[in-house]
Amino acid sequence: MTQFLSLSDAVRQNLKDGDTVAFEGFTHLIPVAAAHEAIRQGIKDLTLLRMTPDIVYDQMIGMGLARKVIFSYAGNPGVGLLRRMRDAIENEYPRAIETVEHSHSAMAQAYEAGAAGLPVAVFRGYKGADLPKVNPEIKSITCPFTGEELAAVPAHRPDVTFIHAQKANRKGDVLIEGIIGVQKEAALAARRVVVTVEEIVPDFKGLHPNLTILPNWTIDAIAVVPGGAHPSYTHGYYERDNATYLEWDKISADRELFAQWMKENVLEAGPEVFAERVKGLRA
Amino acid sequence: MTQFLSLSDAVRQNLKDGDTVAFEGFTHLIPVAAAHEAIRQGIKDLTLLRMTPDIVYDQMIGMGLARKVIFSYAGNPGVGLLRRMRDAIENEYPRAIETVEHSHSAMAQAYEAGAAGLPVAVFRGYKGADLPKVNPEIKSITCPFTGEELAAVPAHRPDVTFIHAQKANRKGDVLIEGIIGVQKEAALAARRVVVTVEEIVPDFKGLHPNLTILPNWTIDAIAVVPGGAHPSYTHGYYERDNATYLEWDKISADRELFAQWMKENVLEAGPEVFAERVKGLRA
Amino acid sequence: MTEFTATEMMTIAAARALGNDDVCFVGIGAPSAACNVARLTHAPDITLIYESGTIGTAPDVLPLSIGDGELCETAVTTVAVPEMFRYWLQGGRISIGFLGAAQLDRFGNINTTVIGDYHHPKVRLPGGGGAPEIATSCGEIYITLKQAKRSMVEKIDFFTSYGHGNGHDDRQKLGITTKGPTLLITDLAIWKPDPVTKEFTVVSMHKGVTRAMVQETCGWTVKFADDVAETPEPTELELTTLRDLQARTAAAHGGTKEKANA
Amino acid sequence: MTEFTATEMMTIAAARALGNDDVCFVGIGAPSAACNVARLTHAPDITLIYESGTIGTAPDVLPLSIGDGELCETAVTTVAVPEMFRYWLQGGRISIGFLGAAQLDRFGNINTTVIGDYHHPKVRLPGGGGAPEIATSCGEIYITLKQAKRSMVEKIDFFTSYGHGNGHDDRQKLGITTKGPTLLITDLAIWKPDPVTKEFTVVSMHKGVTRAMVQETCGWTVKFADDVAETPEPTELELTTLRDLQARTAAAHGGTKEKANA
Repeated sequence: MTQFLSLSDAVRQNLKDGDTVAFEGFTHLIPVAAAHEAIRQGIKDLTLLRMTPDIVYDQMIGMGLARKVIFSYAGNPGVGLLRRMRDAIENEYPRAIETVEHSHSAMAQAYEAGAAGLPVAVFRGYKGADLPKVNPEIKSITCPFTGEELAAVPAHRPDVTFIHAQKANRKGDVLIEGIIGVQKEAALAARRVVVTVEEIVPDFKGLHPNLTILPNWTIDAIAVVPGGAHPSYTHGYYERDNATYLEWDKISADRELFAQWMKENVLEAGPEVFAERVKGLRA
Repeated sequence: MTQFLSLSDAVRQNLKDGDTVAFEGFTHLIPVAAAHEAIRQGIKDLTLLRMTPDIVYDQMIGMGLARKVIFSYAGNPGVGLLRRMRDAIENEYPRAIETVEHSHSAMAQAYEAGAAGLPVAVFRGYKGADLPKVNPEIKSITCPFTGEELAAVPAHRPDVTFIHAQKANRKGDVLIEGIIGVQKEAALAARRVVVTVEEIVPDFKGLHPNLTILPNWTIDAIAVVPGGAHPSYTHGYYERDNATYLEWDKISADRELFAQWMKENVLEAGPEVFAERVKGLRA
Repeated sequence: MTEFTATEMMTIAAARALGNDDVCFVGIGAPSAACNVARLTHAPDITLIYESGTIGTAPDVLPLSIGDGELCETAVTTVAVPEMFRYWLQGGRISIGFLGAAQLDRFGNINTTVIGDYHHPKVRLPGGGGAPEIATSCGEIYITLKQAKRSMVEKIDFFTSYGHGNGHDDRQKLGITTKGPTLLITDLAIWKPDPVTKEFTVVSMHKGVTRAMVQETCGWTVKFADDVAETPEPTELELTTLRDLQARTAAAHGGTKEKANA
Repeated sequence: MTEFTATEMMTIAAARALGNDDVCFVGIGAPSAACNVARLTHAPDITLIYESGTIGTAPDVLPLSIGDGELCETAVTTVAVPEMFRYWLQGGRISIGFLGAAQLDRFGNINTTVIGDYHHPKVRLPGGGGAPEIATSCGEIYITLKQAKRSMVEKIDFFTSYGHGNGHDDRQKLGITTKGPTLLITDLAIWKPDPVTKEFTVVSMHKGVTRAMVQETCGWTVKFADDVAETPEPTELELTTLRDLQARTAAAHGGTKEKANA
């Protein structure tokens, strides 16, 4: 059953050194404030799970929180490479990280399998591709009816998943809308779930019955963080801050500049800064 | 690309003798008018696919259209047995039918696998149950990561799926809402898709972006049949006619009474009678 | 104390077994009356899930089918049926699954498929529906049944859903990690599995019921616990809640009888 | 005739290859400019799908990422990402998939993963994203690329996505039933696979381009078709449509450059 907590308490109670953790959001609704809180709390040796690591994992990797990254596209969407992640892979700076690389299809279906309580995702994939040669977690299964060889990857079962959503009601049910990504699956696949939301509303009366809602009993903690997805966006609340994504390309290119930026904007800041950051981006 | 047709043409152009066909709807939105049209056209040797055969398959089986039924619950929901189907199984009346029996979970996941383009559904099921002993289509797969033995059934790939939905827009996109059942999966798993709808609206402007919509290019034919789900219901249009479900228990118990009822209400009727039948049930 | 029927006692005893934090899978033939009485009395926040995809539903009247419109209208959310079976049932999110039975044995194995041989049945029953996986995916299983020799049998004709097999740790040996049947509530008694043998054992009898009555309506030799309690009678609140619910249901369904609890 | 750039020619040539009935998967790095020019000119009913789950989208400006809000706001429907990959891509519902490349070989095999050894890369690139399955699940694949010796290479360092392998029927031998790369559009030319060997062959060169220019910017010995056509120049409508789209995009993204077409 869910608890309403401060972001600091929500992270402290649910994320431990050595955990496998997913901060999910597919361009939309990226839980940036939660990732920053994890950085402030200095959680160590994390296995980071995410389709598109994006700049939040670039920041976490650059700050040395990660020992392993499981991913399918290590880019700054629409901009280019993730430079802190590259520096870790190519130069072991600030530490070496292990990488486990999949395709988007494999990652999405591995979350789906995790949500479905299965140990394995079975799909048609990787034909002719080299990833199975370098990732021993990509195996195959033979269809007992057609003989077709299908790809098999382990289901994702993170210790904890963090997501950002539009709203919770007072009971703690959570609504996600717009580009919903893999968040529902990432949440249902996890042992613990923490959700940051833009706001709490009294109830969801009048909402369409088929919307994506996580009932309160599937969630461990909810923290209200207006603007908590910035520079990603929250459909219906504020737009994507594309300029910040472009700016990241410069900040992340330089170790010193990165360190300075993280100090000013993350280590010495708190979740309350996010509301300010989205003020000019409101829909 | 979808065509707007009369129900008679939609059925004639898409359903052939010997086809494997799904008329899906989970209590809600059962495509009854389409099934009646198939009966009127005397399509033969069908393999009927459906989780809960319900009274429409009882009628089709009783009229001798089916050679095989693939199902998971052969009941008149909330009432009892399907008496025409029982008569066919127990007494080969009006003809012998083959049955392939699954669990709901297997059927639902087999539709899901069909929609996903896979040859097989892999799931955790049938443990300790006797169905695998009598249904050779239930096999198993061993998880290459955990060694767990999982159930495997062939994906459903019907030749044609019929569903009933609330509305289409002028472009032929179709909206399904409320209890959405397995209709999206049954449609996407099929080679051809026919949809009956309550009405055509100019467009879907103002609808929520995450509603269940089948784009026009996934549908072969749309026929407007107001009331076309009766005695099932259409959320937002009319309620379930529970009295008719209870009445069916008596009609179907007697071969003569059944034949007479089918003659009067199906063979000598047309899709236009459905609007009349739901008049007193409008929400 | 108001008079009450054996069926009312059975429904209310089942309702009492449910808690506020339970997530119940209310399948076809299951006692949605019991679940809703629990919700309307001591367990207002209980989560009721019907396999039609409705999660956290709170109907004002009992549904005639598991896909009635009111289940959707009052639900927290309604999902597709494949998602229901994949993410919610198979995902291990259901604490209590309810099952009924055409035939039940002493180890909680259930038949709702056929009487007689599968391929040449004497009686073809509706089949399992969700039961095979409800029985193994839910945290535990509650069974409700009116006692009769033809339904409580020494040996069932077909294993539609698995309980405890031949007892002891048969269930674990098959790799099933859930508890299986932990409670059997009949119109006469409350039964729980013996901790070792897993045979259903009478732990409580309803008011006015004798051991002989329990045995006469059961096809196997009944085992009684050392201390058999008397099931507390329905309270006024419980009875009123159940009867009001059934009256509203009868009115809503055009005077037809609610059968979900049959 | 208005002047135009080689990139504009490439984008417009790609747009022309798309039809009204096509269902296009517009992945990261793919020419969403081409898809949207097609939609705004000769193919108004083309279906554009971005892997963020937006189906049938019609953005007024080009998205900076594949998950921009406008894609959802203008879509026929938006589905979850697992559904996108399961029902829509793997389900075989996409007619055309677009791919870009860091390295491309003559058989349409693509590398966007690493330069150098996988485990000790010289350059770690973003990786495949959706490409491995886009390459095999879409009906056919169009590739767009600016020609350069470092990107059009004899041998790619890593098979991120499979084209025609070593040519001939290598693709079918792997059990892949889709057509694979059927079109390569560069800033200099249009290439199609030889019907037998599957080697990309120049079938048309853009205005002012010579065979020498094509060869100098390509890392393998270029094969030219017997009859190499001249690509028709962009029409006024095509150019205006593309430039207006890019101007709207620049204005919307705060003066930043649209990179999806980079």
